[in-house]
Amino acid sequence: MALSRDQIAQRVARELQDGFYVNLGIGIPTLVANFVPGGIEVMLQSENGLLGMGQFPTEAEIDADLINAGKQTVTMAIGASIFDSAESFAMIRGGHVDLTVLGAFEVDVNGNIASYMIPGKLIKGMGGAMDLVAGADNIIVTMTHASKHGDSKLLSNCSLPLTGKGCIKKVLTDLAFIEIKEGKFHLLERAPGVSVDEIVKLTEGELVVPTNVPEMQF
Amino acid sequence: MALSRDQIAQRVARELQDGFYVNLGIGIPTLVANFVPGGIEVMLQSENGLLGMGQFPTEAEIDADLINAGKQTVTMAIGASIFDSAESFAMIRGGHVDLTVLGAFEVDVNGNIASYMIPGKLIKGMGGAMDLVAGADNIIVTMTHASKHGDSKLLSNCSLPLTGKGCIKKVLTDLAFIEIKEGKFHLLERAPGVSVDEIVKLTEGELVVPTNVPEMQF
Amino acid sequence: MAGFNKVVSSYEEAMAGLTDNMTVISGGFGLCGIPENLISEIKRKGTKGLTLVSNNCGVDDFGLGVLLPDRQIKKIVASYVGENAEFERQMMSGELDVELTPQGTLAEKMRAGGAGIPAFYTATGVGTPVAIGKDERQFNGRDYILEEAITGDFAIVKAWKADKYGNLVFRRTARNFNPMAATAGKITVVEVEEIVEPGELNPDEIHTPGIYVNRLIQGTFEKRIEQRTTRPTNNK
Amino acid sequence: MAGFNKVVSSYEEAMAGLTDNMTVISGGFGLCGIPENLISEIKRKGTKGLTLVSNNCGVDDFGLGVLLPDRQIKKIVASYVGENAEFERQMMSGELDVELTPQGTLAEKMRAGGAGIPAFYTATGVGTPVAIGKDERQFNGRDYILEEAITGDFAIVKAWKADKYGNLVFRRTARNFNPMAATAGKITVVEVEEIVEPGELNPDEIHTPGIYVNRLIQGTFEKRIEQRTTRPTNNK
Repeated sequence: MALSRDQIAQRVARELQDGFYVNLGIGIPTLVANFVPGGIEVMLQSENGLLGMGQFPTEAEIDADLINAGKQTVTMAIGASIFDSAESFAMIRGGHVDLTVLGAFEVDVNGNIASYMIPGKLIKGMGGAMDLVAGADNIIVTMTHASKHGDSKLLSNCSLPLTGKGCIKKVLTDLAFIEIKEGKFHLLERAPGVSVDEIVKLTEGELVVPTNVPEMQF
Repeated sequence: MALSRDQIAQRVARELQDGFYVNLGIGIPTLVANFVPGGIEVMLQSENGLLGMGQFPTEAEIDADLINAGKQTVTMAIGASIFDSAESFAMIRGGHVDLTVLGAFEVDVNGNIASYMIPGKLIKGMGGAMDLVAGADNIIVTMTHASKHGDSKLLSNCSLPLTGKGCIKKVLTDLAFIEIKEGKFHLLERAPGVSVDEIVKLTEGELVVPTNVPEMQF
Repeated sequence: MAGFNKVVSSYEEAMAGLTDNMTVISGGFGLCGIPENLISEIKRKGTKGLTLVSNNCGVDDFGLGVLLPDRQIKKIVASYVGENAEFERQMMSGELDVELTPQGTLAEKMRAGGAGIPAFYTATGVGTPVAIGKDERQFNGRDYILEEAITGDFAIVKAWKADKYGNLVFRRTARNFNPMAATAGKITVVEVEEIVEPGELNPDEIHTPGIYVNRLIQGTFEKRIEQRTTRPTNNK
Repeated sequence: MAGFNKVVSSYEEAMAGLTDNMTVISGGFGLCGIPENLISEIKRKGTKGLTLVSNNCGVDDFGLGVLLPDRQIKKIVASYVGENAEFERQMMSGELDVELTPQGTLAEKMRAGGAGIPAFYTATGVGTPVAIGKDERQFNGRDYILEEAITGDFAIVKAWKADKYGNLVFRRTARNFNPMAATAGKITVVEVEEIVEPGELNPDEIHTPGIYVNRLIQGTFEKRIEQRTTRPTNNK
């Protein structure tokens, strides 16, 4: 069965390591914070100028001056620091963030990502996404494997305007965990109960399937 | 008679305006702070990261963490701020300092300045001088008009390696106050008791002399 | 003798000299840390044809969005404009020129503008629509594009505290784009919650030195919250 | 589980992994805000062939100058090297390679290195020996040269206070190049006068976020003064 949003977040969270500074995008990536494995500590970076993002505030704690990149009210974790937007993106662009998790509309076999614009339909702007994908060495894209109509989002060539070129190496969909290298998708893991055939069928770009494709465990 | 170091500083100080942020170089320029005219306030920028430099400390006030660009112990004036070197030169390079006063070995009719290096003899480095001359719109160079051997320092072409190209518009020497424009020196004022002839004789670059050259008053 | 006292007594005085077709750089992220009253003053003045540089463009009835109904904005340079119906309408109809700029590039362009850096290279946007028409160049085997600095005729800034000399302190994530905006205006106008005497702020804790500030005014702020997310009180 | 605790217990551990021919970026201006004990540790280790990036090179017997007698420095990138006889001797004899770099350009090169900006344009140095071999280009009718970023295998930094997570606070003009150096090292090592618990520093007052810091050690400092200038006590 396809992974739930929580399961996607949970699987991504296993890629966290102790002492990681992590930037989580809006949507499913945000949920990753709920599944940090026991015994490790991570610190969340919010690109509007906060390192050490805490949980949501109680009603009493709400502070209009303290929001995250999704414009939600938040709190600061112990040891947090505040900085301006230039410093925040110096941090991101300079490769100091250990892991970035963000959503996408499409990725392709060359590591290209499209996530910010559907011409004629959705023009909200790229926000910090272009900086994040260009600056991070370690990125996990989370998205559904295909659209509701069954159109694959893992393509030979992205059809939408790109957010970044050649910068994505790992994709976690509701069906599979996939690595991108040497111009191909490589199937690493499959969702519980999802067959390799199903994944192959919904992957438009070239997919390398090893003999043994382990099933994710939850 | 040629101006004393204090008189040079005093004459420069008349160019100060109320509310000016000023960077004073090492040597004579530093003395300008002693002659700020009554009724106006200026704030001194020290390029190692201090805006609002105060006077020297008393023995009791000495703080090894508080020095100026000349590495002298200083104090902070009321309303001072501290910042890092990148911010300090952002301020300088970005043209936010209202007046810069610095010394030189030579200037020429094209506004070039040489002040940091005598090949084979003196190689101490440019420090912040190149940034200061490139960043400031309003610069006054202070120096002696000629060397001890009578060699002019106001030249057709600087002979030493340049600190900056085409950036100097005003020079105050011990003999004269000179403006540089349209590829020529223009004599604005002369030191008390110094004749125009004497200035002309010690100015190698083309010097425009108006009919009336007022004498500086002290 | 005014010395370094930057305090003005009215919003009219604060925005004096703003005329049609000028470029205005604004601090703020979403509705957090925006110069609310300076924006209102621009609306009141009715200045038209403005080019606005700001990470966002407010919402329909708050923030920079209030300048949309009277078509005061000709062009906006922003990274994210997604919360504003009138904005979308004007953009789609071509009434409003929008230059989408990645958030980090936008912050760096403002900083560069204030710092006398006319242009810098960044990997952000390589191979995307953002790269179109821009110089591309390799450093150490990687592609980068050249991005130019931004400066404004005015910069409008919201800080938390200031001393009369214009030394600024920001609070929490209301800092965001404000310090860079402050450096990049020919005339930088700052509104704050509290003005103190020079000497009351610790020089080590000043975020923006007063040299960047031309005018300073104390205001009262609505500080509207865009997404009020909370947890139950008893949850640890 | 170490989490974000960056504290190490010895200078040996602090500088572990530094090997011959590496590039080291150092904070400090003159002898103010220099990482005294980290420099001593480099001397003790006897690492050779180093490229040092620092505004100055100390004096004969203090600061980076102590690395000169044993010829540990192959090359130095600095803006001002005027207070050091052995330095001058090695430079004149060609034993030491010196790349003189304008102070503001040096600060910006370090910042760029940490910020993922491979190069930037500046007017500083146009028409001077600094411009030789560099790309030149006009923006708005003015000439600029292209300067490239600097990064180091190690960065050595002196701060005033830190929490265990490596969040740093600097004091007075001992801040200088330290914050930029901290961002530009593959491994950034910081020595401080006091280490406090996480949460004790106000997040708004942190100058360098801990993300840039790899190792942290508490030391004792001589803080030598280069020019002890004073005024009489009774002078106002």
